[in-house]
Amino acid sequence: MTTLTLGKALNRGLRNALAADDRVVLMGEDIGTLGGVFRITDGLQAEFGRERVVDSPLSEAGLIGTAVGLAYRGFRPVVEIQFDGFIYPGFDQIVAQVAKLHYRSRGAVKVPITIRVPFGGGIGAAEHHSESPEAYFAHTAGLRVVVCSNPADAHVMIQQAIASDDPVLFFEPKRRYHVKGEVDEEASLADAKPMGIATVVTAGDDVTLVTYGGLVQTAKDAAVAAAEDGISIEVIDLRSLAPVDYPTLEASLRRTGRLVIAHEAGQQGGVGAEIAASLTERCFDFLEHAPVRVTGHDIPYPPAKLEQHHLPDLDRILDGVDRVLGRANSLSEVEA
Amino acid sequence: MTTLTLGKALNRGLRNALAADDRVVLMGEDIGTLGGVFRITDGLQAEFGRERVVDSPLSEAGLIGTAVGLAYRGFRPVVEIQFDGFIYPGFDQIVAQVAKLHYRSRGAVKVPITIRVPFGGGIGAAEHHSESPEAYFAHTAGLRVVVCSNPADAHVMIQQAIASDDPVLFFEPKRRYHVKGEVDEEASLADAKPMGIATVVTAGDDVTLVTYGGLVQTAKDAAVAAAEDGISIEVIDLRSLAPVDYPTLEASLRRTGRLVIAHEAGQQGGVGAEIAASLTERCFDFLEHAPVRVTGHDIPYPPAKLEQHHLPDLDRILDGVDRVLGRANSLSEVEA
Amino acid sequence: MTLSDRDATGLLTRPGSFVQLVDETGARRHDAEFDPWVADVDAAALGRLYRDMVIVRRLDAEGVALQRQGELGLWPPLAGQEAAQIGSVRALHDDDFAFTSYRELAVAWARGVPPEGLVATWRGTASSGWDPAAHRVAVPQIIIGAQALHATGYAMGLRWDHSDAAAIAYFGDGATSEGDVSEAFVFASSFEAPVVFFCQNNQWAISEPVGLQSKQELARRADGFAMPGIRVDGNDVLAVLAVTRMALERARRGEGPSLIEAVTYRMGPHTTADDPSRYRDDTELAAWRERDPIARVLALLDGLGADVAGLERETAEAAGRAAAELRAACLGLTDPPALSVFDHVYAEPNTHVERQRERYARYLALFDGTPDEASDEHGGAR
Amino acid sequence: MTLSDRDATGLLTRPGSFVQLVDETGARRHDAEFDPWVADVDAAALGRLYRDMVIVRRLDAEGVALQRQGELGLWPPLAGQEAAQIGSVRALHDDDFAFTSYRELAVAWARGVPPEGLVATWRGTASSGWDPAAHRVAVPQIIIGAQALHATGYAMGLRWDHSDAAAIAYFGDGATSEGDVSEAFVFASSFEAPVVFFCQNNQWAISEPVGLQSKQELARRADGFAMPGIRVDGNDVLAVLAVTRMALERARRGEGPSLIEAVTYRMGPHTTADDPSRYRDDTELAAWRERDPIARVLALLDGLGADVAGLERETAEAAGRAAAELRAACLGLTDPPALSVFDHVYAEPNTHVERQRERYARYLALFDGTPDEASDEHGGAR
Ligand SMILES: Cc1ncc(C[n+]2csc(CCOP(=O)(O)OP(=O)(O)O)c2C)c(N)n1
Ligand SMILES: Cc1ncc(C[n+]2csc(CCOP(=O)(O)OP(=O)(O)O)c2C)c(N)n1
Ligand SMILES: [Mg+2]
Ligand SMILES: [Mg+2]
Repeated sequence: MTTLTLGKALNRGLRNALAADDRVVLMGEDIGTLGGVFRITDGLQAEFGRERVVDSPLSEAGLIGTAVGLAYRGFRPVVEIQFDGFIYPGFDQIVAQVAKLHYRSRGAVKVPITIRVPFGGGIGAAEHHSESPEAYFAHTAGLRVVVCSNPADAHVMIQQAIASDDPVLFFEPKRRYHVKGEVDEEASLADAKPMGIATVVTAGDDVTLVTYGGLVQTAKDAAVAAAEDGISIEVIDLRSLAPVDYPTLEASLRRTGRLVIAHEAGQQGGVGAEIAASLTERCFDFLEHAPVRVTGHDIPYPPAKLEQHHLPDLDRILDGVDRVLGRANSLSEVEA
Repeated sequence: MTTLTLGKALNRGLRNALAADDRVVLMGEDIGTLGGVFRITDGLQAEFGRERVVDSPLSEAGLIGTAVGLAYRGFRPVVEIQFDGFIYPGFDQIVAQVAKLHYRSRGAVKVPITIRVPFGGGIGAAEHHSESPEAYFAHTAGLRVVVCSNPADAHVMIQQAIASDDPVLFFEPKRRYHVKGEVDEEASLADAKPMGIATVVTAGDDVTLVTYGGLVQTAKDAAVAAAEDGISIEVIDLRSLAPVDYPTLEASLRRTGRLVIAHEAGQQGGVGAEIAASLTERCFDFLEHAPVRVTGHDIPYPPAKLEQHHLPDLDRILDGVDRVLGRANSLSEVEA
Repeated sequence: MTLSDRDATGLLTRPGSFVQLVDETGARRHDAEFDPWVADVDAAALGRLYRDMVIVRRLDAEGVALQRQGELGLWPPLAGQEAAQIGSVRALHDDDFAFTSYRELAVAWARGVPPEGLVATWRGTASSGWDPAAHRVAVPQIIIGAQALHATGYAMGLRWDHSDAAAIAYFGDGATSEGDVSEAFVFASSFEAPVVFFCQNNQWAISEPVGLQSKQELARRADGFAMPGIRVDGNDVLAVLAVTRMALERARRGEGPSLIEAVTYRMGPHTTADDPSRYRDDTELAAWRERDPIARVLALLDGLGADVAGLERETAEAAGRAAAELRAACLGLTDPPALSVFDHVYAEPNTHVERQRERYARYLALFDGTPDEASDEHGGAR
Repeated sequence: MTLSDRDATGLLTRPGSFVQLVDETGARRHDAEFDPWVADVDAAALGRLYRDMVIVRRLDAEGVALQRQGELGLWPPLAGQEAAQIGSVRALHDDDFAFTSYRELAVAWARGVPPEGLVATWRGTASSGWDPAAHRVAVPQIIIGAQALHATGYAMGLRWDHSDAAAIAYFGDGATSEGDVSEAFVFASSFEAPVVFFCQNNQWAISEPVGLQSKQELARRADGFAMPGIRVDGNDVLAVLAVTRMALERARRGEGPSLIEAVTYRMGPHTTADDPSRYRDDTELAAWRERDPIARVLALLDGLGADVAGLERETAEAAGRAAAELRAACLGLTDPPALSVFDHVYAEPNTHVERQRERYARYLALFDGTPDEASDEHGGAR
């Protein structure tokens, strides 16, 4: 076991992937000499050379479109999008090409492209630097969407994503890059938990609290705080948003009967909507209360000084827990 | 009252908008001399000239980005996207610019841009010509998303969309372009029902069936078929997907206790997920069954000869109705 | 009637300075720079180019007919662009890779795609007609310009693999306005990728004349991206062969990308769904008929003393056979099994798609007790 | 240490053929074509350009300091680019409209944006610092290249309005790789839009040298889009003024767009979050220090016999005052009220946002009985 930051765990995972398969190439803006604006690719160009770790011209459609061509040629491109808000110029190439090519070619062309996206807020950044665009991709058939939340997962999941023959949108909670955790660098990938499986990070009986990425730690903290109030929360880290690991969620919800879903993205059509709807379908008879969503508002990401009024935090999550439990909460009068 | 096709009703609505306000300009590929590939803008360039009905170079980001600049200058651009599947190259300009500019400028810059999108399948088209991308936009704060389903609505709603100071994604069910209906061309816009309000198109008591666009007629047909079986379906045409008119939906669902939502787009993260989740939140105690979604599969749009196995049709909607009523249905064994 | 007067610049529709080796009358024009590139093309080789063009024109006509008869959903005719497509595709080596739009019937055909592959997508029985690796032709692209980036990426890979193959990207005049094409120029130039950008300037993007996309010759776009740009008479198969060979060789030598603008004309409608009489004059079409790419090769061969009558006869027969095969292959394409809609969404097992497949199978079983046909992982056209 | 040797082409980093009216030593170089465009610029006017540059350099330094002191979240320094920005913005007429990126502090300042407007977004108190209509400067753009299309659209509108104003789009060398910029060239050219594309080639896009984006002078991109392209010494304020005036006049005359490449250098980091020592040599910086845009104007004025010492003194004072005002304005910017997050999402009433606002107000009320502060429709920096 080594203690690594999430960012460093990704760096080591990428390094392993580059070393394990010479068809893996990293591409992105400023990922070479600079090592990426978050230094996730630090040192990799020096080690693997300019044709394995490629500084690309400033164009996201170009990055993703050329990755498609490289996939035709049998490469496994790993594309870094510098910040969440800069993925949209590449949206067409992702949705119309990356997601569809395996289907369109009737399985003849594999598209093992990994698109890494540092995402989410909480870092006081300027506009377009704190977006949570994951729902767009979870709604896009043909893509897999995964999100890491801690160093150990980051290290394994990035390697799994690159090894996958499917295109993967790989979201990294940028505000957690510097948080440390234990990573077993020796562990074999073959034995690792598949990236499509969710993790119960805190066991509990009263409420199932589902989240991913940067909010996983907040949810764990909420569980600790609630425990002091005698409320037992089961926190589940989704890890995969497409497909969602419903068996794990169902097993929990059937016990608790109460579901809270938290994410930074807006509520309208967010990932929480799908999970609420699907789990309502699957567990209707077990539900004691309608699933509650605790999300960012449906607003453009606000200026930095207001972001704490946009992002779900521990208190807002606990308010959601109170709602699902029918305890006094912010909407008590409204929903009574 | 005049009898017009949906396409012609749009044409007349656009004509009124051009005549009423000389800041309205139409822009798109092939919309001038040709009148658009669906002839929705037929004759308008001849009548209003090349600077009001503008054939643009072949670039969707260009179309939408220049529309943003025109909005800065006080114009009200109406952009035609030739087919649903071609909107993605313009996605960045829509999501990062059109949707956010009013917010970013703290209300200083209005963005009264209407983006017309012929959408959906059922016309046996080649790939990229039958997409239902509406959920992407409904998840994007700052946009309004509306969908017309019949000539009378098309005629009024396109004018309302253009008159709105907010950016509007205006979806047109292309397979219904040729269907005729009565249109009151003389009616004043001021008295018209706002585009944000849903319409109960068939009253009923047993099941609330919610849909929009091309499937509204199918839903009405399903209601007729179900009536023969003694089942009374209330069909609601959503019309607006963002914001959704929840009061109308709630009023219905509180009576029926059973909700079916149908759309062509895939299920995962589709508009139906949001509506199921929101109505479960709002009407939990009234629900007799989990909301049922009848949607396209989560697959890239299939080749034309298979589209009938992708699109919800009357039988699949009735199967959903059977599910929500707990009658024998395709999943009886599974969900028993 | 003067349609599109403002936008159709004379510069672009009236062919002027471009590489031409065989003129409209079939006369051979000598060119010190480009003649060497086709020094090997004797009368027999010319006859083969002629044959290629006649066959693809016949196949194209058959495609139109099949569409008119309701056997195909749509067809995008290539008529008029035979020399541009045949001249360029015949310049490729076997291991070069072509990325095309929807109109490059001749490219797919010349790369050996069987008849059913040429019609499957237009019949709507499959999303693609062939295995790209088998024919070194990508899945045709409908999203305008997107394939230029794919070709560039492929070529970057060729370079990193130290391969001496090249890639070629086909796109139209309209496509030059899409950001993807400019970005492809940037990447190709930056990475010195062995890719040839082959732009068929057929004067129209549906109803929009090329002058709306550019007030400048398209080949001149290249210089600003540090590439050579060449304008060629796209109706002169020999000239197209020469410039494409030259550009491909440049790519193979590691000198990077180039842009070819083949000046040609779309004789027919944009697709069978289009009505060009709404936006262009018959006179324009008539002028371009004088520049037919096939007639001039025959005239040249005649001048060379070849057995033109024999060639015409033999070629017409071959074309007739090819057309008959296309028709038979088309009519033989049956609807794929219902559950094949779920095939290949992912390369790896996917719980979500599997659940939907299973549920839809149950739904189908409501009607006849079993899913209509078994799912076929290789479903679709066979 | 040889960083980025492969990509940073000498062509682009070693300034060569470009318009220059004042050389590095402050000597006036006569130019028959461009001198007339600055014939009115006498010593007094030169003094004002000098003053502008000194003030914006000082404001920029204050921005960096405020960031280092934790008062601003981020700051993108303009140091080194004063001549490019001042020379171009001073060429504008009052009713011309500028669309900038994030680095054009000098443009906003010269258009009269008050100090709090210059820092509000970097302090994080507001999404924008000013009303675009009031200053004819759009909301600064972070999405690289997007504003080029906005400027083009605005200019199309100017043309349709028969206005004689023009638009100017500022973007960097890196931005030329984004599709939006090429598409802006296409639209501007096609619609003969009165827009000037002003590219500050400051040699770097964060850590990427311009040679990675282009193997060609960026000004040459223009020709392929049927525009004139001009390369100018971006550290020569007089030359920048001249070429920008010329391009704007061309636009006003209805002759369409043009592209200016101002060859300059980003002396500081990309932003205060950047560490340029990771990717570039000090020697490069040192070489560019020799080409400082401010020093040479002073030398020129000296040669003209102006009271340089007096000017320096007066200017330093003015700059000091401006910096103090900036600091005071910055510190005066308080956090906007919580519920203002919901302001201006839509221009018209919106049931969904109103519901969320109301619910969030109730939530806040849990803590102190009332929402922390009343919502302010004009919330944010004041
Ligand atoms: C991104 C995108 N936008 C619009 C279309 C609709 N469309 C199909 S073909 C075409 C014209 C293409 O013109 P050109 O590039 O000249 O090729 P040609 O058809 O002449 O071969 C258009 C606008 C599309 N397929 N993709
Ligand atoms: C679409 C997009 N992609 C990436 C970024 C991240 N980014 C911010 S500035 C920058 C470099 C821009 O370089 P250049 O255009 O030369 O302008 P400069 O910063 O030198 O003024 C990058 C890559 C962005 N803001 N937008
Ligand atoms: Mg064309
Ligand atoms: Mg730069």
